[in-house]
Parts: sequence; C-alpha cells; structure tokens
Amino acid sequence: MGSLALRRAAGAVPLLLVVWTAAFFLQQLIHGDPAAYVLGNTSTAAQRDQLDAAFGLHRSPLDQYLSTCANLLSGDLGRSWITSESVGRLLSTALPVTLSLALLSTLVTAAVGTALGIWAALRRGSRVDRILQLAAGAVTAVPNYWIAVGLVYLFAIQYRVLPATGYVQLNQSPGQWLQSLILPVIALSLAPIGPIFLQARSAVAEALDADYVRTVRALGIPRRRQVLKHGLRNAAAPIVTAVGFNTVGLLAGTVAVEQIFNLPGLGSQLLSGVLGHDVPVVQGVVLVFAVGVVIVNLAVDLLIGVLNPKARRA
Amino acid sequence: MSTVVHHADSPVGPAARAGRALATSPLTLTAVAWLVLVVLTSVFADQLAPFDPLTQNLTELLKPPSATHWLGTDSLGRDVLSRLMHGGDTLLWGAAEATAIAVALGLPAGLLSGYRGGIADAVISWLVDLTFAVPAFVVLVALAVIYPQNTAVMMAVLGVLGAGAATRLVRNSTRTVRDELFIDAARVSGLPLRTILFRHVLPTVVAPVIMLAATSMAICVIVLSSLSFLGLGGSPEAPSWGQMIYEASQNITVDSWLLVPPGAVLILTVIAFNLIANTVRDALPGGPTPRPVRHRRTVLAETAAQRPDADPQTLLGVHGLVVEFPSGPVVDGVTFAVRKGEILGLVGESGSGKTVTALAIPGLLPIDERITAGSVRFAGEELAGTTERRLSRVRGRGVAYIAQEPMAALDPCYTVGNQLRAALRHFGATRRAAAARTGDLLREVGISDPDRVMRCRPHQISGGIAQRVAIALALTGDPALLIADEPTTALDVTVQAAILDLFRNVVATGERALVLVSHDIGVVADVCDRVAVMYAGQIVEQGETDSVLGAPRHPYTRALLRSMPSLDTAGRLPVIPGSVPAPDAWPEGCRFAARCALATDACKKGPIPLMDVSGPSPRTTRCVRGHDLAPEPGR
Amino acid sequence: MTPTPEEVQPRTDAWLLEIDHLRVSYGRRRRTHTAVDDVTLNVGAGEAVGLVGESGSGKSTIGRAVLGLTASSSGRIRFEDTDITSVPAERRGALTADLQVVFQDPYGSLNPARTISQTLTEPLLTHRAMTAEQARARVQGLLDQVGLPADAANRYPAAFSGGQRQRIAIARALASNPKLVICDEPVSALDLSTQAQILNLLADLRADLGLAYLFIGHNLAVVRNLCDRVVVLYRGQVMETGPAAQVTGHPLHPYTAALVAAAPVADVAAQRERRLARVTVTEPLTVAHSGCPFAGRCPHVEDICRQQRPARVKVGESVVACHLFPSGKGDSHTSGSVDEKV
Amino acid sequence: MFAKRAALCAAIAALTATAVAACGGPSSTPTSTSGSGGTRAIAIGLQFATINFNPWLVPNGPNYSLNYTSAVYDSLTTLTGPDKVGPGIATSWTEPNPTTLEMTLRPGIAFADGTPLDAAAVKANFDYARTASPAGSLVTYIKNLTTTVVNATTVRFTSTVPVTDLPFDFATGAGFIVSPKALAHPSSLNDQPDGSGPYTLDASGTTSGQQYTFTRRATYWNKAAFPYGKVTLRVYSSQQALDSAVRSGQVQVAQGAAQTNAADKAAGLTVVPAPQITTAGIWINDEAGAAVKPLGDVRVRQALNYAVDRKAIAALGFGADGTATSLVVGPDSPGYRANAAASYPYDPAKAKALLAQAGYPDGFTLPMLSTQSGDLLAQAVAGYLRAIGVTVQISDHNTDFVQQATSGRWASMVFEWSMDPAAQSIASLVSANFGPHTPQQDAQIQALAAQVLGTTGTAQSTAIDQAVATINQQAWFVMVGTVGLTYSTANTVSCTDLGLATCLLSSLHPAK
Repeated sequence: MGSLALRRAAGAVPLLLVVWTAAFFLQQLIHGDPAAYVLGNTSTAAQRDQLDAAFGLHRSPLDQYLSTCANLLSGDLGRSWITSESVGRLLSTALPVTLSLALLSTLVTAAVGTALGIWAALRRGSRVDRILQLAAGAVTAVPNYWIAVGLVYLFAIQYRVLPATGYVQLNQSPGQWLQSLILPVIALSLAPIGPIFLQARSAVAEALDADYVRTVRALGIPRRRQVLKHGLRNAAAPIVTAVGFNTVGLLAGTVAVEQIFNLPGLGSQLLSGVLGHDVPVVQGVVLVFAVGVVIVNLAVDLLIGVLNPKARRA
Repeated sequence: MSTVVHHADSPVGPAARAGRALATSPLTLTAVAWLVLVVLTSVFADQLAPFDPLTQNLTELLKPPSATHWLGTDSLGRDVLSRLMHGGDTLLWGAAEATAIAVALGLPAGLLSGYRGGIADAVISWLVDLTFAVPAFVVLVALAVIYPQNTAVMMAVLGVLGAGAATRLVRNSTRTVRDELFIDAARVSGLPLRTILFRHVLPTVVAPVIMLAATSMAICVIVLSSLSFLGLGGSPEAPSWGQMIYEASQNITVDSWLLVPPGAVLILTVIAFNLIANTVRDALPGGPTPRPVRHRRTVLAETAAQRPDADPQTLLGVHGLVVEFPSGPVVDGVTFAVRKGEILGLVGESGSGKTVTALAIPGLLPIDERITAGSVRFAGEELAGTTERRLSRVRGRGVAYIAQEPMAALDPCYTVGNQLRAALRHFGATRRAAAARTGDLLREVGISDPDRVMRCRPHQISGGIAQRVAIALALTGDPALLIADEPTTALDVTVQAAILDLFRNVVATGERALVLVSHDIGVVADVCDRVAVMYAGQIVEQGETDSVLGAPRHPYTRALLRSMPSLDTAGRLPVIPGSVPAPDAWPEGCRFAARCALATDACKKGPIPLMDVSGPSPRTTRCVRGHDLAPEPGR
Repeated sequence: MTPTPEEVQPRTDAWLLEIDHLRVSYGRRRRTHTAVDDVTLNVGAGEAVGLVGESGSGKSTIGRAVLGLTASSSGRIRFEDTDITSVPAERRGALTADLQVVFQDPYGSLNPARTISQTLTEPLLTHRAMTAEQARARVQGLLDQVGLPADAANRYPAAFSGGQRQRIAIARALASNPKLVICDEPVSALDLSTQAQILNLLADLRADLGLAYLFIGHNLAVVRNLCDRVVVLYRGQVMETGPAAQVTGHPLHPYTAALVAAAPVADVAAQRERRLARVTVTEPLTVAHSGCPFAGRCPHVEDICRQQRPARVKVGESVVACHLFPSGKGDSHTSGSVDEKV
Repeated sequence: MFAKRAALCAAIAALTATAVAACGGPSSTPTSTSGSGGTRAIAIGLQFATINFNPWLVPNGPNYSLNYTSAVYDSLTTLTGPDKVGPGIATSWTEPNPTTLEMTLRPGIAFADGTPLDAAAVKANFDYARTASPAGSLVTYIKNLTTTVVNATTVRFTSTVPVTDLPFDFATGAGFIVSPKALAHPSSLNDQPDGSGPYTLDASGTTSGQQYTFTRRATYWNKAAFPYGKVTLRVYSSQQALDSAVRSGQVQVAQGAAQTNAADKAAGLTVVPAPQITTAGIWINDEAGAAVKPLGDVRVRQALNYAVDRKAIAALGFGADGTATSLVVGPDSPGYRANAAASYPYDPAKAKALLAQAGYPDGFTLPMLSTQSGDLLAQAVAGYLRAIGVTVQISDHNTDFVQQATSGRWASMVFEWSMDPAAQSIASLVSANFGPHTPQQDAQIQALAAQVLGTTGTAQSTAIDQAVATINQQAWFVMVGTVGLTYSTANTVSCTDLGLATCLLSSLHPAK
C-alpha cells in the first residue's frame, strides 16, 4: 500500500516537471513587456531595463527557466512581478479558499451522487429511476457560471438569504465560512452530480446483480446490509474514479465561480495573473493546479486500493 | 468454464446497433432534431434571423419578449433572438474543431497503443497520463492572452489535450477487441495487420468514438462558452452564447430575463450532445441491461398452493412452477419433491430451465424474472409469491443456495473469515462463537488449513477451495435444504470428485436434502438418488437415478445418454439432430418431437402430460410412447 | 532438463508438427509464471493428438504458441521442417493456410459485426487470390461440408446456435485446405447433444480430408473419442503420452489415473464402483517448484518426487514421467515396437 | 458603467498627471456600519486592489489607490469640499510668486515607526519621488519641483511652471508623505505601509489583492476626521459583483452604475451623484493616419462624430444625468461650452457625405481597443459607425489595457477621463510623448497649450476654452458624453461631497 503510494508519487514527478516547464515557456509567448506594465507608460527605457534586470528578464529564457527550477527546488516560487509579493505567500492565502470550495464540492457531489445512485439502482426501471436519469443528464449540461449567476440573483439579490460574494476564513467564523461557500459549492457541484450519479447507479446495480450479493441474499441477510456492505463496497472503485475525475473538472470550474462570487482563491489569482502577464504567479498557480490533479488521481488510486483488495495486487 | 457469453443479441455490429438505437429512441431523435435545428439556424442565421444581431436600438433597451422581439432586447436594444441564432456558430465550429482534432489524434494513437502494446503502449499511455495531469482550462486561459480572440488556436489546444481521453478510450476498446478470439482467428488466417485493424478492430471502435465525440462536443461547448463568459473567447461584439450570458450577468440586478434565452439554448444543446452520447453508450456491449418490464401481479395456481404435502418426510414440494421472463415463460409447470436425506439431480442442457427453477425456490430470481404460477412449499410453508421479508427468514436457515462460480459467489472485498463470521453473526452467534465456528466449518468442508484460508480473500484461493468456502458459507445457517447450481462445472474433474464427496457427506446425516443442478449426467450418476431430466422448461422424465439412467423412458434421455463419449470406446457417436428450441419457439406438442427419432403425429398434437410409468420405484415420463420405450439398456 | 530420449520419439521425416522442449513464460523477473515447461510432442500427418489437462496445465498455451499467437521462451516448434518458433501468425505467409484453428468459444471466435460470408471469404480473398465469384462458390462448398444451409452465408453469427457457430468456425479453418488444425477445446462450450454432432463432424472431416488435429481438451472421454494419441499435461509439463486407448484404459501416471478415476460416467452402478475405487487427490495450497509438479497431490509420493524431476520413460507404447517408473525399469514394460503414428 | 473604470482612470491619471481624483478611481466610497463596542467598522467595495503601499510608486496614478494610501498616510493638503483644499500636514501655505509655494507644517506629527514628520521628511519624499528607481508615474507630476527645507516646519516648492494647482494636486494623491526610514528601503513598502496616517494595515485581516483591513492608530492627531475604528476594503472583480455586494450589505459603500441606480434606490440604498467632470468616448489615437489612413483626414474624423447619436448613448449608459457632449470636458470642468458641446448633432447623412468627400464612400475598418467593461460603450458607438459603413473591430484587453493603450498600436480606443485640473490635461493631450495619442503638431494648438500652462486666471481660462474648442473642431475624439458617476451607500453611512466621484475615508461618517 505504502509502496504503491510512493511509486505513484514518484511517477508524478516527471509529469509535474513537464507541466511546470510548459507553463513557463507558454508564458514566454505572451507579447509585451511586464516592466512596461508595472511602470506605466511614463517610464523610461532605462527604468524598464532596470526592472527587467530585477525580474531577471534580461537573461535568456533558458537561463531564466533554469534559475526558476533551481528556486523551485529550494521551495521558492519567486515573487510576483506586479506586486513583488512572494508567490508562495500569495498561493498560501489563496489555496485555502479553493481547497474549501473543491473539497466541499467533492463531498457534496460524492454524497448526493452516490446516495441517489443507490436509490435509483434499487429501483431500476421504475419511474423514479428514469426521472433521475433524465435529471442527471440535464444538470450535467448546466454550465457552472450560468447557475452561479442565477444563484446570486435568486438567493443573494432577490431573497437576500445568503451572501452574494466574498469569503470568510474558516478560523474567523466557521458559520460564516460555510455560508459564504454554500452558493459557490452548489454552483460547482450541480453538474458533476450527474455523471457521479450515473456511475454510482450502474456500478451499484452491477454489484447488486453479482453472484456475491446473491450469496448474501441467499443467506437471508437484510437488504440494507446487502447494499451497503457488499453492493456499495464493490461499486466503490468506479464511483471513486468518477468522483476523482469530476473533482479535476471542478478545479477548473473554480476559475469562473471564484470570479462570480468574488472568492480570493487560486482561480482569481490565475485570471489576474494571466491578464497581468505576471509569469511567476501564473506558473505558481498552474503548478498548484497540476499538483492538485496529481494528488486527486493518487488519492483515487489509493482509495480504490483500500476498498478493493483485488486492485491492490496490480 | 463453459459459461457462454453472448456478445450480441442482434445480428449487426456495434456501430450499426448504436445507429439503430439513435434512430429508435424518441428522446434521442428529439436531441438530434434540436442539434440539426441549431446547426441550420447557425448556418443560415443571416437569412433566418429577424434582425441584424449587431444592430442596436437605444430606445428599446432591455425590453421583455414581445411580438417584434420574441425574446426581448439586450442592453443595447439588440434583438436577443437574432443574437442567439448567430451565437451558436463560433461555439459549434470551435467545439467541432477540438473534437475533430481529439479524434484524429486519439484514434490512431489508441489503435497503435491498444493493438501493439509494449513500448508504444507505454509511451502513449504516459503521454495520455500527461494530458490528464494538465489543467486544461488553465492552459486555455493563458492561451487567450497570447492569442486574443483566437478561438481556433484555443480549440486546437483543447483538442490536443482531449486527444488523451480519446486515445485511452480507443486503446481500451482496442485491447478488448484484440483479446477476442475472432482477432486471433483472423491472425491465424494470415490476414495482414491493415485488414485486421480496418475490418475487425476499427468497426468496434467506431461506436465508442461517436460517443466520445458527442461527449467532447458537449464539454467543448461548455468550455468555450466559459471562456467567452470570462471575456477570453472572441470578439466582444460578436454574439456568442457565453458572451450573452456575461452581458446578462452584468445586468442581472436590472433584468434577470436576459440570463434565460442564452442559458436555455446552451443547456439544451449540451443536453442534446450528452443524450446522443448516452444512447450510443447504452447500445454498446456491456451497456445497461434492458429495462425490466413491469410484471403482472403474480397469480398462483391456488389448487397447487393448497395441496398438502402428503409425505411428512417431504422437505420441498414444487408443483406446477411457472417462471416467466419479460419475453415469456422459461419454466413451464415443473413439479417435483425432495425428501429429507435425499439428493435430487436436476439435469438438462442449457435453456432447459433448470437453473431458473433452482433460483426460483428460495426466491432469488433476477429482477426481471418472476414466478407466475405454481407452488413452492418448503417445510410446510409456501414460498412462491411471498414477501422478501418472509423469504429472507427461510433463506440461509431453511434453504441455502450454492452458485456455479465459487469465485464470483464470494465477495472479493472481504476475507473468507470475515464473510463466514458475518454470516454466523447474522444467524445469531456471538462474536466469540462465530470466530470459533468459522474454523470448524472450514474443517468440515475439508479445508486442512482453515486459519490460513480464513485470512485469504477469494482471489487468493483456488476454485476448489473457494467452492468449499461457499459450501461452508451455505452451511452457516444449518439449512435443511441445499440447492447447488452446477457447483462443480467451473472446477477441474479431480476437484469435482472431491466436492461431490463433500456433498454426499453433507447430506449423509439424513436431516438435510440437496437439489443438485447439473448438465453433466456423470455427476448426477455419481451423487444423486433421484433425477429429474429437464428439456425446454419442462421435466421430461423423473425417477430414481439408476433406473432413469439405466433404462430411460424418454427418447431425449435415451438419446442424450447415447451421445455421450465414453472412456472405453472411440468412433462415431449417435447424435441428436438439431438443437434445443428457444422458449419463444416451443412447439405446442412435445418439445422434443422435432429432434426425436421416434416422433409420430401424435407427439405434435398438443401438450404432452407426464405419464406415470412407475415400476418398482415411482417414475414419470413426458412421452406418449413412454411405454414403448420399456426397459432397454441406456447405452 | 532431461534430454529427450531418442528412442522415445524417433526422429522421422513424417512429423507434421514437432515441438521440442518448448517453454513459455509470462511476466518478468520475480513474477514469472511458466505456463509451458519443457514440453516435447509431435503430430504426424493425418494424426489426431489429444492434449489433455486441467485448467492451468498450459494446454491452450501450447496451441497458441504453435499458431504464433504467443511467443515462446525457449525450445523449438517446427512445421513440416520449417522452424516457426518465433514467427508470429501475421508473418507466416502461405504457411497460415496449412495451420488452422478452431477455438473453444463459439461466440467470441466470430466477429459479430460480419456476416458468415464475409468471415469465410476474408482469408480466401487475401491469400488465394480468388475472384469474388470463386470465393462465393467456395463458401457454399464449405457450408455444405460442415452441414450448414447455403443461406447461412448472408447472416450474422448472432443468428446461429453455439453448435452452428462452431461449424462455421470449422468451415473457416477448412477454407484454406489446412494440413493441421489446432482444436482448442472446440466442444467444451457446447451442450451434450451438440457436442456429439461436432465430434462426428471433426472425425468425418479428418477421414475425408486427411487432416491432422492437435486436439486440446479437458474431457478425457472426448479426447479418447477422437484422438489416436493422448498427451497428458499437468502444470505445463507432460506427465504421460501414449495411445488414447492405453492412456484412458490403463493409465500409468498417478495423475492420469486420478484424472481417469475422477471423470464420472453415466452408468450408476459403474460409477459407484469407480467412486469407491478412486483415491481423492488433495488440493495443495502451495505449489512445489522443484521435483514432480504433481508431488503435492500424489497418493504415491515419495521424497524423491519432491526433489527431482522424473525422467521420461517409455513404458509399453506410452511414455511416462514418474518416479514410479525409474528409467532402468522402463524396458521391462516395453512391448513391441514404438511407432506412435497411427 | 465601466466595471474597470478605475483602470481607465488610472491610465488617464498617468497620462495627464492631473486627472487625479475626478477619475472616480477606486470605484467606491466608505460608509459606516455601526460598530460594536464603541468601535465602528466600515467596509468599502472597490474594483481594484492596490499594487503596493508606496504612494510614489503606485503605477498608474495616485487616485488608483487613493483609498488605500489615504488610510495609512497623511497628505500635505486635504479636500474639504468640491474644489476646496484644506489643511493636512500643512496647516497653511502661501504663494510668494506664481512659481513658488511655501508650506507651514503641523508640528508634533510622527510616523508609525516613530520618526518625526518634519520639513526634512517632506523634502526626502519629493527628492525620492524625482529619482525613484524604478520611477513611478508621479515623476512627470513633480519633475519640475525643487524642494527646500526652510526650517523644521516650513518647506518651499519652486517650479518652472505656475504652482496654482499644486495644493489641489497634493490633496488628491500627490501629497502623501512616507517615513524617510521606509524610503531608504522602498521595497518594504510593497506590503508594509509606513506613514503617519489614521490607520495601520492589519496583516491578519488582509489578503493581498482581495481584502485589506485597517485598524485605527490610537495616537493619531486627527481622530475626529476618521470616525471608524476598523476599515475593510474589499475588492470585487466586476461591477455586477460590486453591486451585489452593496445590495446584500457586505459593503456599505460602492461605486454605482447607471443600470443599477434605480434598483439600488429601490433596495434602500442612497445613490449619490458625483459631479460631471468625467467624459467618455472614443479616442482617435491615430489622427495622423499612420496606420488607418482615413483617420488622417479631418473630414473623416468629423464624419465619425456626426455619425453617433450622443443623446441616445448618454441616456443608455451614462446615468440619468449623463449629458451628451462632443467635448473632451464635462459641464463641471473649465473649458465646457454648451454650444460647442452640441457642435456635432446626430446626422448620419452628413457623416456619409463627409466620408464620401474624403474619398471613402464605402467606409473603412477601424480597430478599437476596449475592455470587457468598456464594451457597452464601444459596441454602442460601433453600432452607429457601422451604419455609415465604418466597420469597427473591438478588441478587449482587460488587465493590460494601459500597456496596450500606450503601445501606440491602436488607432482608436474606448476611454474615460476627466480634465481636472484642466491646464495639465490640455498640456498632456498635445504633448508629443503623450502615450496613446499622437497629435498632429498643429502649431495653433501647441501655442494654445503653452498659453494654458504659462498663464493663470482669466488668460488661462480663455486659452483653455480655445484649446478645447479647437480640439473639438479638429475632431481628435468621438466623445459621447459625461459620465454620470454615482456611488451607492447604505443608509447607515453618509459621505461629504468633496467634488470627487468617490468617497474618501475622511469624507465618510455615520449617518445621523
């Protein structure tokens, strides 16, 4: 188990390196001079040169790349070109926001999707099942930004029951923290519930049809235990995979949703970083996102390993 | 071992099946129609739209829907409907571009990776993993700044990243096909790789790729509209659905209506793509099983149900049992009884209904199969048509069931010990007693090293051990009746012999009975006291094993025995012509008549009743010529 | 490795297929699993050789290695004096015509998306440069040969029963006029009543066309029915080889004996006797890696069995690998000549 | 109406050095929420974060971060009402001659780090600003200034041009004084302000770029002017988000928008109109016709002006009070003349005729720089221009708008600005190195500009009038109208009108 984790983690390193490298050189393609942006139009060429030097931009891209890599190894992600703030600090303030959002949404999607999936699997072919399936297809099609705008309108502007925007830190007020995340989490969670529901439904249905469930049924073991102990456990692998896959998609969704709800998370940092040509910030955010994706995939693998001993062998 | 996997129920390939599924589902047809509508309005928007999408009217701002402006006007007084009609163009083209690139890259890469394996597979799989680790949306956001308003470039990159998913899908489909025997056969036929790929592999990949393409279109439409929403998509003036939603969001406090038309059109379009994808997926092999049909309420033959069990030694009495699939009956009036201490063999070829009969007794039929008539009395209690709650009290304690595939019958997630203990606990044992009893049970079923086996999970033990464990599991509730459905078919003969010995021991106490379902007459000869021969849903002959096998009174039994190869002789075997009729092709008269050398016109006239041909022991046969077949050696 | 005694299988030019010391291993390094372990066997022209063993004995792997569907690790496979050991099926060219196969699963072995005619004409058009017209005629001939109606050609596999599909698979194998057909459990998936039909068909075709079979099966009675000689495999190794009647009637190797004893017969009285006489072979939880592979289950096991791999010894018309038959004693059992070809 | 108005204004501030406060920069104003335990708190919604706390380096003009800097720094002068400059650090000042300004400083003020705020500290600031490296945009603002320490509480500024506007400039962003100690290590100011102002930055409540929390200094000399114990500045990414925030009570003060004013009023907010000193429209940067040849012809530029229905556009997006004008100044600015403002009536036929006369009867293609938030105006204008055959290609550049604007590669752009004070604005407009705009070196206008800068009083006013009129006649712009800036406040807060389109911290106090 531990060795699988290590192996997978080691395998992720070159992957991350490629992403990091791509992010760096992609940014190199952006036109324009960051110094000019930071200094404004009234700056002289000499001043811009000076700032370029401070940013390390006078060196060749390869040189710059190698030194950012060296810094990365020592845990230094550099400083923002625009605010001179440490990117590490920037990310560490933004990360909790996006993490709260992503984790809550993952929990919601997994719980709701699986619960409904089990329900439908137990009633395969019934009206409820068919309605749920149609609904699952429909919610999957709702873009998170559209539902986010709608939610703001309904709950924050029309009925004023929840805050429209903003983020309260967990350690400041857990209640307000939760309140500030309810609408964004709904906006992010709605669409992924669909695929998770469908996956859970078919996986649980398949497990319920399996011989081993018939075996426990033949022993007179109650339905609830058939479903929860044997059905769900065996259906876990595809469900966890679906949840993981959708969590990755959900991370991307944070860009628009954070924008709409004005949450100071990674997505907001990314957008402002990209628009401001703030290479270190963008690179940092991209790296964090990539690490997030890798961690999600790793977690999925490990969880499946725990839940399904057969997979562990491989 | 000999479980038959039906690869296809219809005589066409998967791609054609997917196409047919698309054409026959009204919902999917609607989806296709909607997409056609969207595409056509996009293409002919210039001709169809009532207004120029860019022409503003500053005196008609944010107007609600009216006769002139069916969907109202926006913040510059432009016609919302006209903008909607023009707004799908970029989106659909962009999505199509990304999808085309993803498929164009993923198809060959997936074929290569899946069919060749080895290093190519390793490299391609690594690249695929890479695309999954790239936060695609982040990359697109960055690209929007490098190539502002250049949808084509963004979609190309999205396509390249999406190629990962396409590659994986094609690879996995290809791998599945590659392992198919018909590919081996084609290779042995010396067909060149090109032919194999194009004629055998590619067609099976087509349907998954169509599914993927539809899904990809849905995702790309959402991604592209998200970019427009964030102001990164295209020209701000050009109508696009995402841009329109952005505009709506900017006016949300003033006019929330504007959010509706672009949202609805966008969502409907994505739904349409998803619906098509789902329909294709459902039509693929391994897709969801067909929806079960609502059953009629079970009407049991009251006369049968009320018949008292004559013999107090009778443990199980099945009378006139009819089991129906949605398509019709598969077990048709089966009657037999089992007494304590007895082993009854239920023998027949595939399609005879023997397994369905076995499952029907403890009420374990799959969701779409149901007892529609007849009686199943166990120890005086009627089991047919009763509630799941009452059945579950009988199961395990009264009737236990042992399945054909021992591996599949044990939950792969739990250890053997865990499963046994859980069952014992269910039957009321204390934790401590359960732990102790587990070892004893395993020893009882002939496992010499119970402690070790207890710690194993099903995949860690051999088939023979697994079947012993399954039998131990069935014994946890100390049942009076065991039903074993082809319990040795999946096992090697040397193991089979040991398991059969075990069964004999289990029943040896005289208090238990066993119904053994098998297609192997040798197995029946080995352990069964009595045998019921089934053919096409009916019992055609029943009696004590040695008399039935020694002097069959039904032509089917006789022919079957004759057609068995023997260890002692070689050479041509007497054959039964034709094959077992499917349930929907059961004839009115004798169901074996078409294959029977002795058939006469009388055989085909109407249902043949069971005829009592008892000699020294009770004996029935379902043959009008049962008496003519009087004692003749079976072989 | 025990060398093949020359006298056991004398080198003749008449062998159609020669398998020498074949070994097939899967996996790498510590996870290596040897499916076929030093197997030597030959098939003569027109001969039917049965390859019998339980699951995991490597019998199908041998067939796949011969067909070029699985790579061999060592050893040699020759077909009509051509070394085909490391030539995969795709690169065998004209040779594929001589060496054909019928698989076990009548559902998986036919492409469900192609009509019978398409499946049957494919190899004809590829290799034999037939015109479409000739191919169509040939398909009709083949269908007739395997006892299927002419209108079968334009239907899809799903329209046929298991037995009929197996006939189609046989027709495909016959299409190129092969000399040797590998029959990989061709009747195990079939019902008893259909099994006899297919066995008879195979016997007829062999008689009519002079085919040789390498017939892989787990049912001794089936193999006995069709084959001249039988090779008994256990865990990848050959336990016993001999004339079919000899092996099933008077098995020498304890494993063969157990196999014969365990196969139930339909005669209740006879089966009762067999049951009383049979010795239960246990299922070991661990597998020995040295010595005789059957040592763990053998009722006659002695110390030497666990340590040393028995040599192949000719006993009468059979060859057996068992320490009960030490090589020195071999001759005493020998009787008569040893031309194993029928 | 422009979600990113502040950025645009920031740009103009950088360009003109004068447009400071009127630009409405930080798009909102403080208001009060009733504090608990005697400490009142207020949250202000803004659309832009500050980049750093060095007031001399704030890249695109002081107004860009006026609310941030004024929280932590004292200014030499302060605004006390519309165009009314009152004391700050300086208690009084005199102008012994038109190019000299002498200020008397309040004694006893100290920076948060303990350093006394005296004349030397003021001089240190202006010396730093002149040579700051990297230099801030304020360099142009003060490059003509020489600072002299007369004594500890007296400082003298001498300039090469009249200093009339200096006290006003100081009050609107150019007069914040930083501790000399911090100036020795300017990079410390990136996230740690060091001033003598009413508040200090509370790092624990601050997330860079998102939210800034300030707590009051107990020892501040002018506590009465700052009634709130805690100030939170929240940054919102769009006007819509900002409006939602003020409507849902998350902030008490926010920049308003024309579309939302009515709804805000209905929701119980106070909507306060700001003076009409900001104008918006299209800037024709390439009037030399270098990239887009037709623009070199004055008839073409005039045609563009005739093509636009200013009244309609002004009514649509610029608030009920928005006034259509073709002038580059608003009614509340010097140089505004109503008849001149109406000199280009909506006359598409005439526009077409002018185009035809200039030789472009079929129109031409006009690239236009915009931002996502400026699109409404850009699209509205584009709609009218399309009607006379001119195809506008709008390109959005959001965060890098300024960079694009000053790059010289855009023939036209959507822009909002204010000419206040007017003199420097006009001078900037005609200066050859004025970012986006590359004016023809028209001798007449150059002369007028020199006159504007070099004179005071009536002579200056006349020169400004003439300059504005000439620019209008030359059609350097397709101005549309004045921006009816508003801010919305909760009813717990009121804001003293300072003549700015924004509420400064000092102008906010709890409503009675």
